Amino acid sequence: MTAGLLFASVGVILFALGVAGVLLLEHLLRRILAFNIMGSGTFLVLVGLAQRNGIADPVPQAMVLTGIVVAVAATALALALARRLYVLTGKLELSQDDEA
Amino acid sequence: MSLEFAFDLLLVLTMVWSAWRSLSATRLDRAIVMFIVFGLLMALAWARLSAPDIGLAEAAIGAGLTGALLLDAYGALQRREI
Amino acid sequence: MTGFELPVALFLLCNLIVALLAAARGPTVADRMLTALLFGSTGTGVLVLLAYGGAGQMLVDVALLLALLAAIGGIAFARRAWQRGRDD
Amino acid sequence: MMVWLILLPLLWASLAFMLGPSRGVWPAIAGLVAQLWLAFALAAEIVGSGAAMHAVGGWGAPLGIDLVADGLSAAMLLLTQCIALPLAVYAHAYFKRDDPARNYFWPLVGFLLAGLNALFLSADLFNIYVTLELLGLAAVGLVAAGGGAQQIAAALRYLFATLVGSGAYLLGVALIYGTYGTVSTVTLVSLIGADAPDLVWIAGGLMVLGLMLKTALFPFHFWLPPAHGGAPAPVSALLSAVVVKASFYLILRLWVGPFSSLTVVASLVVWFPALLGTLAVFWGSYQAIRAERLKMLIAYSTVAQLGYLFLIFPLLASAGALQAGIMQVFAHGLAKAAMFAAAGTLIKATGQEMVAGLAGVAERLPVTLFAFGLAGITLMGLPPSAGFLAKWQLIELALSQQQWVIAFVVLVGGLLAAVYVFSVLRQAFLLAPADSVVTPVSRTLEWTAFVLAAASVLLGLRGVELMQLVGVT
Amino acid sequence: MKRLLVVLGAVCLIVLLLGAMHDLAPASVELHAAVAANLTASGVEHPVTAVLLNFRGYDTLLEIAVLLLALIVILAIGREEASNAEATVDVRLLVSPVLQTLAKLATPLMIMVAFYLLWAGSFRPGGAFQAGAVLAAAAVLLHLAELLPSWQSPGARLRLGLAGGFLIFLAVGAGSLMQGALLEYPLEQAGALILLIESGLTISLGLILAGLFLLLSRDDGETS
Amino acid sequence: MTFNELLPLAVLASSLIPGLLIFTLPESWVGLRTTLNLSGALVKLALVLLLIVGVQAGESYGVHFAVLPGLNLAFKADALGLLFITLSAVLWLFTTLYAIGYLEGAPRRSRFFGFFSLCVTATMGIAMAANLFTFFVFYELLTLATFPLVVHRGTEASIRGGMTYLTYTLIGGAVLLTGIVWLHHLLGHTDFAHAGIAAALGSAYDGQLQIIFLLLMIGVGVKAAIVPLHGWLPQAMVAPAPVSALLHAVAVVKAGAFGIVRIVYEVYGIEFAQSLDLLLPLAIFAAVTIVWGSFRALFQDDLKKRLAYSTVSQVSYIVLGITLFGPIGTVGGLVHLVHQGLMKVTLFFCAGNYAETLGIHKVSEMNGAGRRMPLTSIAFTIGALGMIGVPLTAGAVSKAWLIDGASAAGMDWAIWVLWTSSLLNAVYFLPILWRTWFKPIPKAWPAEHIVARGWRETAWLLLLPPMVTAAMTLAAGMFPNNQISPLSWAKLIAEREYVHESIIWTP
Repeated sequence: MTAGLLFASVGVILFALGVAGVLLLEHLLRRILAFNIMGSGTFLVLVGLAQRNGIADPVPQAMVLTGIVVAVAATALALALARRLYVLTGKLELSQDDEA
Repeated sequence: MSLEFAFDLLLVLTMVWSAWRSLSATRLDRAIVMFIVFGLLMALAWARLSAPDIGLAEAAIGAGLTGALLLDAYGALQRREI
Repeated sequence: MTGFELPVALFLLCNLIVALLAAARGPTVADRMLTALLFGSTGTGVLVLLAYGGAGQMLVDVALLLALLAAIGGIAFARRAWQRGRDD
Repeated sequence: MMVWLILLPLLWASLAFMLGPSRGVWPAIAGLVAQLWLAFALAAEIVGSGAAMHAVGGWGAPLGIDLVADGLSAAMLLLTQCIALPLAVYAHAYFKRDDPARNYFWPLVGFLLAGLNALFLSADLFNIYVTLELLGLAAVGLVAAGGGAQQIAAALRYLFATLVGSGAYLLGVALIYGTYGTVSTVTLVSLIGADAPDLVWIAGGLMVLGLMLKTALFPFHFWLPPAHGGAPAPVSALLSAVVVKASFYLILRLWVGPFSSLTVVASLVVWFPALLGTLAVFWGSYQAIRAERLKMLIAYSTVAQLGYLFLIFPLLASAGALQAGIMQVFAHGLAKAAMFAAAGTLIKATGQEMVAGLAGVAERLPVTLFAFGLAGITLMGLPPSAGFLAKWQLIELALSQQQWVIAFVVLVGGLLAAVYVFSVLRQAFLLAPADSVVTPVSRTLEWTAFVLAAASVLLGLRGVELMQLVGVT
Repeated sequence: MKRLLVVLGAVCLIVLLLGAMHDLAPASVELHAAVAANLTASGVEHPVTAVLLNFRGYDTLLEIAVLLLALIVILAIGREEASNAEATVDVRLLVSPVLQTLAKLATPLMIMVAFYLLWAGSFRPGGAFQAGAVLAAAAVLLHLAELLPSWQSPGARLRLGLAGGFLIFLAVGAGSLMQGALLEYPLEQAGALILLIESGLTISLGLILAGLFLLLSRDDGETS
Repeated sequence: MTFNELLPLAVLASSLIPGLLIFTLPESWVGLRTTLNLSGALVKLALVLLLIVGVQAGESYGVHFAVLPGLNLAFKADALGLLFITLSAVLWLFTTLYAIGYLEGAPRRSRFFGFFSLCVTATMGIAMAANLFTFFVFYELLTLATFPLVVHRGTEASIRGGMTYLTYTLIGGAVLLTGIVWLHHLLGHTDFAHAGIAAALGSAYDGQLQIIFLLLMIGVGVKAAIVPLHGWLPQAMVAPAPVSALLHAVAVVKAGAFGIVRIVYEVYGIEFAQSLDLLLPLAIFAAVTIVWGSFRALFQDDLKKRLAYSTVSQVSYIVLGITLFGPIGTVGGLVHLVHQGLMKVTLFFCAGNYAETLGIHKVSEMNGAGRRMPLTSIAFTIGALGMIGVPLTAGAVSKAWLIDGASAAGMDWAIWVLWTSSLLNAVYFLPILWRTWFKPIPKAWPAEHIVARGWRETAWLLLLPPMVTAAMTLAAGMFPNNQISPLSWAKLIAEREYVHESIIWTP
């Protein structure tokens, strides 16, 4: 097993972990953490799988850089919204009742 | 099993563990600290994947910005609860 | 390249993990943050070792940056998240 | 020409940002007029000389990124600009001078439109991911810009849904890149064969599921009603009319493009979206009928109407299915934009958010109610309207392929739509209670909604050119 | 029920993916070779930068738009003025002089590192984004040391700075579109144009990333 | 675009354009609105006259537009269509006049007349549709345009009536659409043609065609108020009187009946329909409706409800006439399409007059109304006698042809149905007439709005229309063989329909 494939596999696990976290966790900050872990997992798969034969590939690396920027933007946005919600309602969870 | 593989294996196990802890920790501050640790490990992983550019970005963002953002949010939370 | 870099890096990583485990159990939040800070410096060390272990000089840049920025997390922690009198 | 459709909104969005809070309406409207013209010109060019391509940076796929404008994308571009311009005029009249949602409204809209246009044109899976994020974050921002606790909560729900959706999509892209070493859809069409490795199947599944989440297909619709029902009316209109269609468009694109050889092999797969679509039609209609708040009713109607779009997947074997789908996209887009705009005017004028509070508006706000009614005709699929043509095409396709169930769903869905549309009209035609107050509203609000609604009806009288455009590959 | 379903789905996904990833045939397209072959025509020597700003520069253009957009959204939602900001200063920890000194010392160093990274980007790892992130980190540090106030709402000059890098990028894109294709640089000017874009982006990215932090932390004003 | 293409469009536009303009008029611009209304109606009448002359001279008028590839919005003005067009155009003029008088000073008139004109436009579209697709478009447009008229008063009761109306018609529309799309799928087109188009498919499709026929009949049967699909009609009585007149005599139920005519004659073809055994079941349904409607009418004290059930019954005369396989029955059915319109519109005008002038809504309140309102009551009497089928009225002519048609087709049971219905008609109409003319005037009317001035018992705009239509009822009954009588047109159409049979013209 090459390093690329190993990290790609871990990426898969991290992705699954992150998605489960986003879906199951109530607390908004934790959800944001989960989303970041999900993103990291995806990035690992992107680079790891492409480099499974051990040759560095700049294209997925550049894509991951783009992805990281997007993830930072999304994280900041989510934090801003969460903090705003907290200011307004004193809660950091989305209530279940309006979900149905 | 080569040393490199052992290193990688240890690294990924730690990554998964820290990710898991940052999601499952009962206290939020622990979760955030664990997440920062996870970010540092990611930087190591990128180094192992010969992607120093991403390593740089991860180090700058993970250590410098996201961590600070999260901690700041956590702090705002704490202050309000007092 | 002397061939020792990788074993040493591995050793440092083990070190890190032990510290991490300790951190997870540590009694106070400050303990954990301290470990996180330790991570920054150890990580820098690992990166430098990896760089000289064959992964290329570019990693030194990463190590430098990590060294420079790891402190920010600690400061942010101390300034924002750490509330006196609320340590567990 | 097509690239300007992406650059222009980016340009006026940043210009509006630099002009400062609550400024920038004129660059926006000027830009939108130019975009509308560009979209028409592009459509005309494509009908004349076939699909157009633009290699960004001059590299060409797979190294660079290609932009491709074929009939499908040109049609979507046209729809987007056609809806955006009237809604921009509407929004300008809608927000009061001190409305908090007005701060930075124009830059957000600009980025949203840039995201949409870029998405429709892109032929690169990773580039599409970036456009999806641009689109998603702008949409979330517009929902949140209202600033109330409910809106923020809705925006957060929406944000997580859209992030998970694009996350799943990106993982799919990562797997595809890992397998084939390219993300160009054009290159992938020839690479992905019926014997594709399992990984590609999983990748396809992840991408489609992620996009379904973003399209709010049942059972992934949970985020849509609070977001679309809670946002300011022009935002709801824009989101319901085009934004959710963007991810549908992508599913369609992937389905008939790179993954076409997979869907042919697994003939049962086509029933999955159709099944969810059916459930969406019923569940969305049911919730819309039960809804007490006007905008919630319309938002649930979107859930139901999106269901129709997914009914075309089992029918894609014949060329008409794509055209029926696009006709429904147009019908719903124009009608829903009109309906949300009309609802916004009604709520503004009566100060009532509930359907029950609308008594007497037929008398006081005839133009708006007319717009609502015309939009309702399209949603119900009654003639003459684009919705009717879409329904006709769908039923005929379903019959020609002996898919009775689909024809049945379409028909019953239309009747259910009638129930909720007329539950509003019924209230509107009641005599106004003596104590009801209707504050005068700007004529711009009334007539922009009317123009959109009339367009959705008039398209039902002449769909030939649109169908011709969609047919260009 | 939901928990069980999600966990089950996640486990299935892991199992399926790990199984499917195991023995994959080599990719049919090898882009790294294409990148290497076209590197000389890209205007830079570092392949990742070449991909980011030339081969797939369009991605980067949109990516900056996303970042700028996130900032605008934060501006759009957090309008509430921190009316009692002054009153809350004493609630905070006093800033130790050590920290302030450290910050004052570290900032120039960080700015230097940022420029190194920007300059290095064309031939080794680094580039606008990393440089911008370091600049932002410096701003965060200064803010934490109470040397830099948090933002309430940016003035016209600051807005120009925030959007400037993006606008330069956009202008180059529009200019190249008039010549031929979007972001197609003439061979001899490719390097210079990329450097121009990167310099603009570094400043703007630094401001935006710093802004994300400085804007978010303004909500603290509402404590009490 | 040639004149022959333009003329059908002009007929549509002559009510569409005034209608759309009226929507935009402020409530107080009575003069302009009235001018628009009347000039629209007169222009339409003139255009229809042009058409009649042209069609008699053998010209063909038609135009089509592609809506989708392979799907046309097509219009033609043929003899059958013209029968309906003429009826609608003439009655529109009088109904408009009546409505102007009826709604004088009432609120929301711009909306009312706007939809009124749209309604007539839809009716014209139905009459001139050259294929089922076009027919359907206008058929549904009619539903939509009548809804605001039915709920015009804005009371809870009127809204309820409107919702019932919608429930029936929209579900009917969905069923109709299914049938049309199915047919379109099988044939590739749905163009109307003499002797039908369905026979071309071959015998393999007989089963499918039978199902489609059922679907189509359910679809149009709702508007034609065939039992058991008639439930909406009595409910829709909440509408103002001109609307009821429009619904019953001109637009809605006639659109249903006309649809049945088109489908049987020009989609399936009468002979092919007979060969598929489709006519007998339809005839049975029509017969049941005739008897059931008359029977229910007996027990209604509300005058408009009684008239409504009477409509249920009378419209099925048309259907029955069509299903009587043979030219004579056809003539009877078609001519009744016109005659019933004339008579029923008269009755509704009069009912409106009673209600508006004296506040009379119930049969039991009509004692002595004839002496207070003689002219109205004369018109009402002519209409009622026509319904019963008394000689020298239009009703007598249609009944005679229907009965002859039934015996010619060998369907003697149908004759019994017709006689039974006539008897029932007499039982529910004659007591009204008796009350009107022979009972003494009560001390006070329920609510007297309009005071009598000399011979003008009520406003002249309310009085004129029923008198004219009553006169036309008599004229059609007394001079059935005149060249421009409805009967002559019906004969012309029937002649073209039964291509394979020699027709013996014996009335």
